[in-house]
Amino acid sequence: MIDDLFSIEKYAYRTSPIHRLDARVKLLLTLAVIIAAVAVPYSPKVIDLAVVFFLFFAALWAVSQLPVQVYAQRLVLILPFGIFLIIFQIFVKNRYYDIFHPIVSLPFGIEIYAESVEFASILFAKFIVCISFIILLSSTTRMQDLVEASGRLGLPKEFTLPLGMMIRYLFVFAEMFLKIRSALETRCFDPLDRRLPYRYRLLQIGYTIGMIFVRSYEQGERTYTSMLCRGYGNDSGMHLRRRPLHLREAAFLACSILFIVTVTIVIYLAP
Amino acid sequence: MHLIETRNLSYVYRGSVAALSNVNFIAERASRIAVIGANGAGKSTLFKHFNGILKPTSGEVLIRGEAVTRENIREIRKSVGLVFQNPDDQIFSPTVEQDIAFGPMNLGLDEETVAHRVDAALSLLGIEHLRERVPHHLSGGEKKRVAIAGVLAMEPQVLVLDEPTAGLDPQGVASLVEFVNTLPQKYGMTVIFSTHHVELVPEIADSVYVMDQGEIVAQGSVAEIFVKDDLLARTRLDVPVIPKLLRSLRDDGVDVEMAYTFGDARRALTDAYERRR
Amino acid sequence: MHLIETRNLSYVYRGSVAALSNVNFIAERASRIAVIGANGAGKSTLFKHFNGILKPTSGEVLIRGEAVTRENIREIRKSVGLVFQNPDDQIFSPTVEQDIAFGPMNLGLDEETVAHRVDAALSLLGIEHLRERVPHHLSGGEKKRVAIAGVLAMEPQVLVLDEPTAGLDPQGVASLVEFVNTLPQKYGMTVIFSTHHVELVPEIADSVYVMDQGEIVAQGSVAEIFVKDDLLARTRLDVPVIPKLLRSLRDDGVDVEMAYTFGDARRALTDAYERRR
Amino acid sequence: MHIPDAFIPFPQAIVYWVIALIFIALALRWARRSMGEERVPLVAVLAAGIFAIQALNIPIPWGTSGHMVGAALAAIVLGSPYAGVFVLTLVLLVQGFIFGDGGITVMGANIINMGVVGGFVGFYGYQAVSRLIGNMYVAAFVAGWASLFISAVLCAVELAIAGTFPLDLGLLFMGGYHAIIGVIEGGITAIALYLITSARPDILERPQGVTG
Repeated sequence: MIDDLFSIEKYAYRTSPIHRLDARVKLLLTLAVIIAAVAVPYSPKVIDLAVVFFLFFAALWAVSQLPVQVYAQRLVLILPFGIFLIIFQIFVKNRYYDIFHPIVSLPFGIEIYAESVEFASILFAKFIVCISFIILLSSTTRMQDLVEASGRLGLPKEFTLPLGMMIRYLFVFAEMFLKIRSALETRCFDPLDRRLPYRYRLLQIGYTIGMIFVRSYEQGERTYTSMLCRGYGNDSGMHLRRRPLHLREAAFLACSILFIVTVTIVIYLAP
Repeated sequence: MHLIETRNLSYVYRGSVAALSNVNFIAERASRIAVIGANGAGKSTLFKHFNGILKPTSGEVLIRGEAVTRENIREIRKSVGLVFQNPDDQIFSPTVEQDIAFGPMNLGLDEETVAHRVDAALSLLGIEHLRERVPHHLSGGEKKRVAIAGVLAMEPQVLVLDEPTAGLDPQGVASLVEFVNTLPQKYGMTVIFSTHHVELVPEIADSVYVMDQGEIVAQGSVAEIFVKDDLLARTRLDVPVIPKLLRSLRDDGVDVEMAYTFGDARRALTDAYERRR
Repeated sequence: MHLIETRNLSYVYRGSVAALSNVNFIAERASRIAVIGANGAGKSTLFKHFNGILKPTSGEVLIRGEAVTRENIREIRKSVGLVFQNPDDQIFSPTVEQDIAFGPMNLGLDEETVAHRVDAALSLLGIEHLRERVPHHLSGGEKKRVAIAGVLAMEPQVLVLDEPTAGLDPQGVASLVEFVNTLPQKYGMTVIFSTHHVELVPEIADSVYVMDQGEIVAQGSVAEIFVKDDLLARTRLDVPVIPKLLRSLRDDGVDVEMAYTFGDARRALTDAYERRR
Repeated sequence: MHIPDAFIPFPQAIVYWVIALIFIALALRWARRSMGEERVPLVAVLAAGIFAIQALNIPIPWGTSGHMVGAALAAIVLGSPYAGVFVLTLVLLVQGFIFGDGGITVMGANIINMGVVGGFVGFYGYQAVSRLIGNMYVAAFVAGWASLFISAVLCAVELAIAGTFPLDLGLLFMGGYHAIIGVIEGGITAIALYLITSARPDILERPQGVTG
């Protein structure tokens, strides 16, 4: 995941109209889509809604000028657990339907039901919309801007300060992690190398993890001390320069949210 | 009344290791003081007493004549700014601007003043262009400047730098030295720094404290300290090359004046050569 | 056939930053090579190609004439030992002994051989007394030795040290230099190290590569490199004080021979003054 | 085990968020005034460290690789279940918003499963077993194992309540898988604890009367 950290950051540093958009707008837009997609009850209508949202996403992605492969690569990394849950659906009955019609019968009495396939598709549609918008958000918004945006949107300083620190040290420790990994490789250690006894490998990994823990703990101690030197106290927080939304940004946000809400209601109420 | 004074300061670490014993240290206004000593000599521990991060096990620390108390600790941390050796210990915010604003924010200043302080610190260090940057994209030298800016934004009277040149390359060292030297002249600030990079001391300090195993073993001007070869060797320090070379030449019978900086040595040696004509 | 050779080695970092371009580097048996350059010049990146931690974006890396492949990578990592700048990145075990045994264990050696290797490495570095200690509690200089012992226990032919003197105090530097100098003489090992502590180079290297912005901008013996003031300045490095002083004196009309180490300079200057009598 | 968005209906997800927020508030209170010392910076930095720890590949006997969760380890070393809650909340926020690992609406449930269960089961499991048998490493092993296993069981239950995965199969697959993976989490928790104890014995909050 740490290697992805740097590639995600690389794309977030590009520029495009979407990249330049205030992080608050992107954050609220993403939350609106996800909440809409999740909140609509499970029914085949979800698929229509998901198609509309996905087209919206695709349009935004196009404006962001990021390669499609970037989206595809990130999607592949995120999918597995969700896909596992989704594929399973087709073999089991769920409580959202009353009658199930088997369409395929497999050995051992395993059956695939038409309704379950439909339900799996609904889950899949919602799932894809949600993660697509998250991928869009994090590929076009720098992490520090996300933290600032959440602060400007009213997330209390009790949360923005530690969140900002976590983001900062994520990169410090990512560099450390890469060095440690190189140091292990230099001395011919590979956790997945089957020539070495399993217990030995586990032991070395445990030590390495213990060491990373100690080093992060000690980093925390030193950082805390340095913060005290600069007057840290219970009322400390993150400094946020006041930054009003441009009229165009506000208008874009308002239109988008209106669009999301309208589409959701219209599709949900449609017969 | 001295700006900083320690009287018989002793500090015992984790209940057993004597980190400082009987340290008497004085810093005056607008002075430049080097504290030299090998690793583990107690330099950082001493510095952490200057703004109340550590409390003496025995003895006293007086800042402008006052002992450090719960009431004045914020005031003291404002006036004695401590810059850590590793900027990663000190830069904890996701952007440079936020980091520099942290100290002024804690002083309870209003938003406009904070913004003004940040601008002033950025421009003082010549790093306006780094404002929006994230710390992990900066070079070592740039990080060092951000760390110093974060402390200077609190407008301290004393800047205490722990091994400021550690990890910098020669150019980074040179530009840092130049910057630090402007502080006492232009702003009347006192600068205290530790180093085991002894070559630097003549360029950057007026007076020197030598520490060894938690004690101050010598104190004086650069000229006074750098004649004491045996003392420096005993405390596991190098004598800077320039005075060492000149002293050996004098020992060899060459009639040359002592010098401590590069320029002085060049002049002294040329003069000596001329005189022989 | 060279021990290490890179041919037009280029490396692009995270898909966009050119970290190395067209590097041609050669290391022979039992040689002592310094790679100098400012922070970010590409020294560490180059070193990580010597044992296959990084793979060239273009160009070749040949170790004893062979390119690095999946099949020979263990053999190459065994023969080219890399010591990291920060020992904490390299030492994870609960005791010094276990840490030094880590490399040999990973080579699949039997217990007796591992024990023998550990003893040998401990004694080579003079740290037998640290055997049972917890690495985390050691001083910087001790940790450095443990890190080197951990690599030497794999019995490499080449020892590659990234900024070996970083964070050490003068005494630590001196004793490390002394130790490293024994390796080529006694064991025929090749030592390659990076540093921006240029003063050290004459003491510890026969040949020097100068790197700047991912390129090798000069290469030659110590004497050849250290006359190129402008080059060193351009690559943001210092000229060591001794040659710099002697050259200024020669410019001032003092008839003195060039020298690079302290002893030579002392002799050259005394001679020059004698001649004037 | 990171539940993605859409697998828990919105109203239920809100309930989990409310429960999680209560624990987050308690964790924040702990971090701000436990033992007279402010721990917010320490725990925030440690969260980044746990993220790095989670990045390390750990071999699983039958071939693939897994990774640590680390909530139990944090809770054991820092001596409070809230350390686990605090650390995992920060980690899950970053994973959810930056990496898309774990959903946003369901983040409350994920915080409960990994942070709250990891912290509480890890910490109290460790305390209980330590007192019972007096060996902190065995206790850490059991606590690490149990924290992961119970997290997985809870995850299965939540999905069953959501109607997106049947309970019996969920318990069988997720419970079963994590019962085995938990052995590795427990083992590494114990080994890491051993190393931490040797490097920094002073940072460890030891239960009374327990020896290594």
